[in-house]
Amino acid sequence: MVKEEEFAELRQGKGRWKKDLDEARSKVPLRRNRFSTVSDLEIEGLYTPEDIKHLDYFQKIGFPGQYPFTRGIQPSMYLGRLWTMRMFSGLGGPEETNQRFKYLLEHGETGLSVAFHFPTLMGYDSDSSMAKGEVGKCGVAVDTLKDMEILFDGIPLDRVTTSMTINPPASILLAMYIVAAEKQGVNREQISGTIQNDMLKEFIAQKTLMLPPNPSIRLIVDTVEFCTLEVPRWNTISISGYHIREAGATAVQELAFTLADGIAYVEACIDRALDIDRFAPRLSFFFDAHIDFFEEIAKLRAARRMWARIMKERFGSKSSRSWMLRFHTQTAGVSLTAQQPYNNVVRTTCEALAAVLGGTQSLHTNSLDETYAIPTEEAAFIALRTQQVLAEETGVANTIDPLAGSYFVEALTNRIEEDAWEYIHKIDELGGMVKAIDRGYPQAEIAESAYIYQQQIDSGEKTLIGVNKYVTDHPPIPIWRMDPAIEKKQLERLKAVKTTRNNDRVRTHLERIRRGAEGDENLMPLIIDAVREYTTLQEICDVFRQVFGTYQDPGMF
Amino acid sequence: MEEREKLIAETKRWEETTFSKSVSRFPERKKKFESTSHIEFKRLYTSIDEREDDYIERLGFPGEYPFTRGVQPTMYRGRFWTMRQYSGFATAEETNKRYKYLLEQGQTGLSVAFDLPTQIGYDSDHPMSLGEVGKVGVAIDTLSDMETLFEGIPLDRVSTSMTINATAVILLAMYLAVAEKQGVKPEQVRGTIQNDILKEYVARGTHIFPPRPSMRIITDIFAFCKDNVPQWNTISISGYHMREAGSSAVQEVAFTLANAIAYVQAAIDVGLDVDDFAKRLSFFFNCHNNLLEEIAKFRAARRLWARIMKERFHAQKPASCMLRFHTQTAGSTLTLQQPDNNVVRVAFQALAAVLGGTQSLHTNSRDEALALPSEEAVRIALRTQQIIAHERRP
Amino acid sequence: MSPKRKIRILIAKPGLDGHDRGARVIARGFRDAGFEVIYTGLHQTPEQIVATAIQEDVDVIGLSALSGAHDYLFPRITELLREEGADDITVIGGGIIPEEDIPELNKAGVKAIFTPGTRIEEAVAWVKGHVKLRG
Amino acid sequence: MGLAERILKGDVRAAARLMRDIDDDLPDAWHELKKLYPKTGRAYIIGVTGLPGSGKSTLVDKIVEIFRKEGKTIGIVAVDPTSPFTGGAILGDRIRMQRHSTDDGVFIRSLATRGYLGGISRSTHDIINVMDAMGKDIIIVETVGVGQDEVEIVNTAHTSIVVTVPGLGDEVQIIKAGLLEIADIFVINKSEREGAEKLEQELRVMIEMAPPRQDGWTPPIFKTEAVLGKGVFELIYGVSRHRNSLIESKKLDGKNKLRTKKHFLKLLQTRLLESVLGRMEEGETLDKMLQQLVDRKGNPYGLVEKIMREHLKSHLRSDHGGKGKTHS
Repeated sequence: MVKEEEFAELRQGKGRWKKDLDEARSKVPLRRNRFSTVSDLEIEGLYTPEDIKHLDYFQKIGFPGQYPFTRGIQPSMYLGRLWTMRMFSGLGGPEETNQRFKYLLEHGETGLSVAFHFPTLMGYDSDSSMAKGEVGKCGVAVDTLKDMEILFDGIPLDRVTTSMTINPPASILLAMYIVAAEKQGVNREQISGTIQNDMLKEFIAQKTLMLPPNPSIRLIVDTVEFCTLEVPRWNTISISGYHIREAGATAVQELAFTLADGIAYVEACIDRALDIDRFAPRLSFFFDAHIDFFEEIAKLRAARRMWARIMKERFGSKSSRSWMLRFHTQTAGVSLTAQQPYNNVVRTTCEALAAVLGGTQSLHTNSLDETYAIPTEEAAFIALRTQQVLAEETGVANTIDPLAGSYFVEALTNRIEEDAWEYIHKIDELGGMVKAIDRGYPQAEIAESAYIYQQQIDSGEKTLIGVNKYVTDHPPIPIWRMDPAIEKKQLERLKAVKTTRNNDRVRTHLERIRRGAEGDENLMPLIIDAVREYTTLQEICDVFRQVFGTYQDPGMF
Repeated sequence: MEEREKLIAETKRWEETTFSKSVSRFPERKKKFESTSHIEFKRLYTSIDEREDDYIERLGFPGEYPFTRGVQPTMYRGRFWTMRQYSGFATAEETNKRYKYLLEQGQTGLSVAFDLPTQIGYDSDHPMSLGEVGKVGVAIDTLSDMETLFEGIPLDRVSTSMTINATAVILLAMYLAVAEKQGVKPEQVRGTIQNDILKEYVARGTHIFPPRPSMRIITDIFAFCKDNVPQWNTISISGYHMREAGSSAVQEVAFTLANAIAYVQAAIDVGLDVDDFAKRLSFFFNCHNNLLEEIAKFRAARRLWARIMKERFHAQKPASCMLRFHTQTAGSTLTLQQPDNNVVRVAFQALAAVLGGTQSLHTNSRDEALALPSEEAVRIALRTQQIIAHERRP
Repeated sequence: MSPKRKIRILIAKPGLDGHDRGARVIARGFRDAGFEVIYTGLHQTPEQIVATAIQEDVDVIGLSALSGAHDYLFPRITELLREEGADDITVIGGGIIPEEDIPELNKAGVKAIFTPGTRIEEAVAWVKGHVKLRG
Repeated sequence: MGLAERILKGDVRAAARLMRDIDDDLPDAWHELKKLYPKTGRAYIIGVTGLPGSGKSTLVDKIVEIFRKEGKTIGIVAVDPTSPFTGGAILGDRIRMQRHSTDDGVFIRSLATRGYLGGISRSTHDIINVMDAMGKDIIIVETVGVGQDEVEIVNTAHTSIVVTVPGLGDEVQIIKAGLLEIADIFVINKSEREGAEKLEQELRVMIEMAPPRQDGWTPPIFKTEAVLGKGVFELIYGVSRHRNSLIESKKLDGKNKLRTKKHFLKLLQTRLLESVLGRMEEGETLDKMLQQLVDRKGNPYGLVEKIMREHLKSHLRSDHGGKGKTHS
């Protein structure tokens, strides 16, 4: 803490330093005329106590586990429990993925994270004409409850937490998970995990699309309402900035658009007359950890502070559990290069450190081969070890929020927060996120940032080692390949399920879902009943598509 | 200060309410959290852990006493640290080839590893050298080897660091002779000899002579270089090896600075003016796994040295008070098992060195625990530095 | 070749993968290089892409795929072009495509593959250098 | 076989190619167009214009869906702007219509304005003619959609639809400023949005306040939700009411004559100017003349008269005018 009268001395000192600096740069010029973060935020050469002079410790920083949670959401943070090491994985059929899950758990992973293949993500079965060439490629194929049972075979669902990256058909996969647990003798109050279930960022960035915005939100609110009553430990939405960032957004845009999405969901739930302090504690978040180290730390700290304020001040929520922004982090896929793949280990390492110094609750570290294909076992192993070295060897988890008070980190946290509020106000002016998306506002902002970044890379203004600087050949690395037999097996299993199940009952359930969708009852119980009879994912999604219509990305530039 | 008292009270309140409520349900992972130097980490630091009224005195500004925030006013905005990969193996020809490879890959300085016979003062044909020639570094017997080693590398354009101690004076002489043959004057050459014999007695063991004559040679070098080779770092006072030998971070800094005090005293004792030679003293530290501790170590070392030079030796020039240092990531942290994990460790350590304000850096290769590094492994190690420099955008 | 000819390029995303950052950046890049870019949006079937290419009389089709399904989708598109007698249209591709898949794709008639890290200029220069304008 | 013959035989590639030649202004294209002209004049042409973001493409997509159910074949011309800085363009209107791309009864063509003003491209009318000759029953032209000066559509289409949406702020002012005279039909799309009622009222007032049209037609207002297809049936009914009114009031012939006249004069104007300029630029005389005008050593009025005299004389002497263009 610096006393007010001391700032005069500080300013004098800084003036002296600036003279030294000018003298030095007249001999050796600075590397650049302008220094900016990877998101193009301009940064100063030196930060001093003056840059955080107006920072009110109690209002803006506070204590871990207390409003505004800048220093972390738990009072003990990593002194109590380390973050969950949760490696996103899914490949081929449910058998192969089940094997990979077991491999990772054996090597110390602490939570599961399912990657589904594109047909599942989009609400198509493996035998759909839309699924041609895609089965098992980018994740695991799950068509029916049968696949879900195999996926978690031998993994006790009362003992692990599972995160599922699934959006348009999130409620169906959750239903399958609930029934798969039921068959293991685990009831729905015991299971815990997360469905991504965040359609707004799909419209904005990732474009896994099925239904128009309004029915999409209705399905989301259905799951929120249902879980609040019946699956109390389930995280109902993972409000995701990751894909927004990967699509080219800056750190500020990632933060602002994600929180604006969060606001839209909270409003939708309140419109359904749900009690904020019952559903809000189960909203979770998902951020990217990009290569610009301090910017990322500042972003994550600002995120917590902003969400706490939004929940408390904007929505008047009373429970401190509603104010906490809990989040998963994934290191930045886009920062990785196909060239010289081992460089990716270094990138991921720096990014993982930023996530942890930013106070993440769980973390996925990307594998070095991710720009080629689904990771090999060996590559996933190094990625997991990266987290373990970070947790157990570097000592950064041994005190809480160690960078608090750093002039630079605090100043940057403030700056990112201010810029993000500006975006949120703009979105409020446009009438909220759904309307802003309809106008293509966030899409256009992101497209612009992505294009500028590409130009900066192309011109060499920003560096990518091995791509636009220090370009050399590199030895090839092994790449995961899908065995073509997997697709065949998947199709055969689906066929077998369709012939052995009770098709009359399936039809009845689908009809029931149709009526439910046309009305306004909560669809979750109907979906659970349907998947229990081995109704397929697509059969349910087709009903939705018929009732609600489909959505086409407007492709704005 | 009112706010300070409030903060103390609030911290106490937090510990007694929010924290203790939580910890009773979820106990802390360990009873005690401490760094590798057994410094206990508190669970939470706030501004009450800073000393009052001490910014100017303890931190100051980059390029100014006590240099806690860095020795140059521009730091990495002006120039990145020198990326200097320690290498040398087999013959002078092969090492020369490796140097050219590294320079092509964007390395900015050279660093020579000599074989043990060269380090202990035996030629390759001596019976003591049997089985050792070219093993842990390059063999240099005569000027002819040195000429081959730097063949095609203009010595007015690169800076060269030589890890050489007992025989440093001879290798420096050879280097100057090669430069001369290239038409480069002694005042143009830049580089470092390790020349730190005290730590050889303590930790590394490549000493030849007893301490007293060793110190005499060292002060001879100080005196010669200040007049003739003004850009040469006459010594690289090294904590690296002590740390590798098992010391703590605190011990590393303390013993290194104690050795440095001995050199300065010795030079003063032979009649040199502290401000004439001190600016060419350089340091060499280790960078271990404990990220925050390492960063703190580098910053503390700069502050300590500045104070020693100013207050103990009454140096007048700011340049005499600057602790400039090379860093190498910690070889002893690397594991033979699962060698790819070493890429991760080295990345953390390199980041700590950079956040600690190093002037040059060697990053270990992932296979260093196994043998001399392969070209591919060396390249990844160098890329680690380049990614931190260019992509993280410090 | 008439000086008035403008190169028309179709940028298309076949399959279910919705990651359109690359496709959109490259579309803008080609526009800024003076091309007319037809953008079809996401989730296109090979049939849609080929029909579009024909109706729009493009010189080039640029495909983007990040899902790993390129090994099926790209060759299917070149096959359909041949069936329609439109294989004079140059097909190029980009995305997450392992080096070792490239020879197979070339054999199927995909003239060039641009893997991650390609500069916009490079792709533009390739098209300018390799696409012979008709007429 | 030439392109025209192939087109008349139903060759889609040939049609696409001719459209390209027209757009690129190749001399041979005229030759083909001459052959196709007798086969045109059958299609009914609908123009769709309106404010940016009003959902024009989605609306077109739904209109096509209904027409296709009725068994009609469709041509679509979708125009997007060319960047004045780079000369490039991104043509993205197709995105919302892609489900029709594999339908043999639908042909979609994206065009860039290439510097042409008025909301369409220089080639639009000729490309409509190709689609007409291909036998398309209905041709829909979607204009650039910047909301102003898109007047050319009136001279191109039989029925012009102006699309607007609530919530853009001063949409009524924008329409008054540039689109009022164009509209045969108004559409309030995204009518589920707040402000739709108010916008409808304002439009109604505006229509009533406007001077009565010569053809006696009062533009109706339709409310749609294009994404869900709501209101599109009614809209199409509105189009056919407009068409019937044109027929009943014998105005359709007049409209066709007007369209033909505008097209013809445009062609004539373009060719004459090109021909004159072509001659002049051979000797860099244009630059010299301009310098004379700037220096006030000549005046533009006299100069034009002089050029016209000389041009007509030489044109009468030579077989063909212009440079390298087939004008016969």
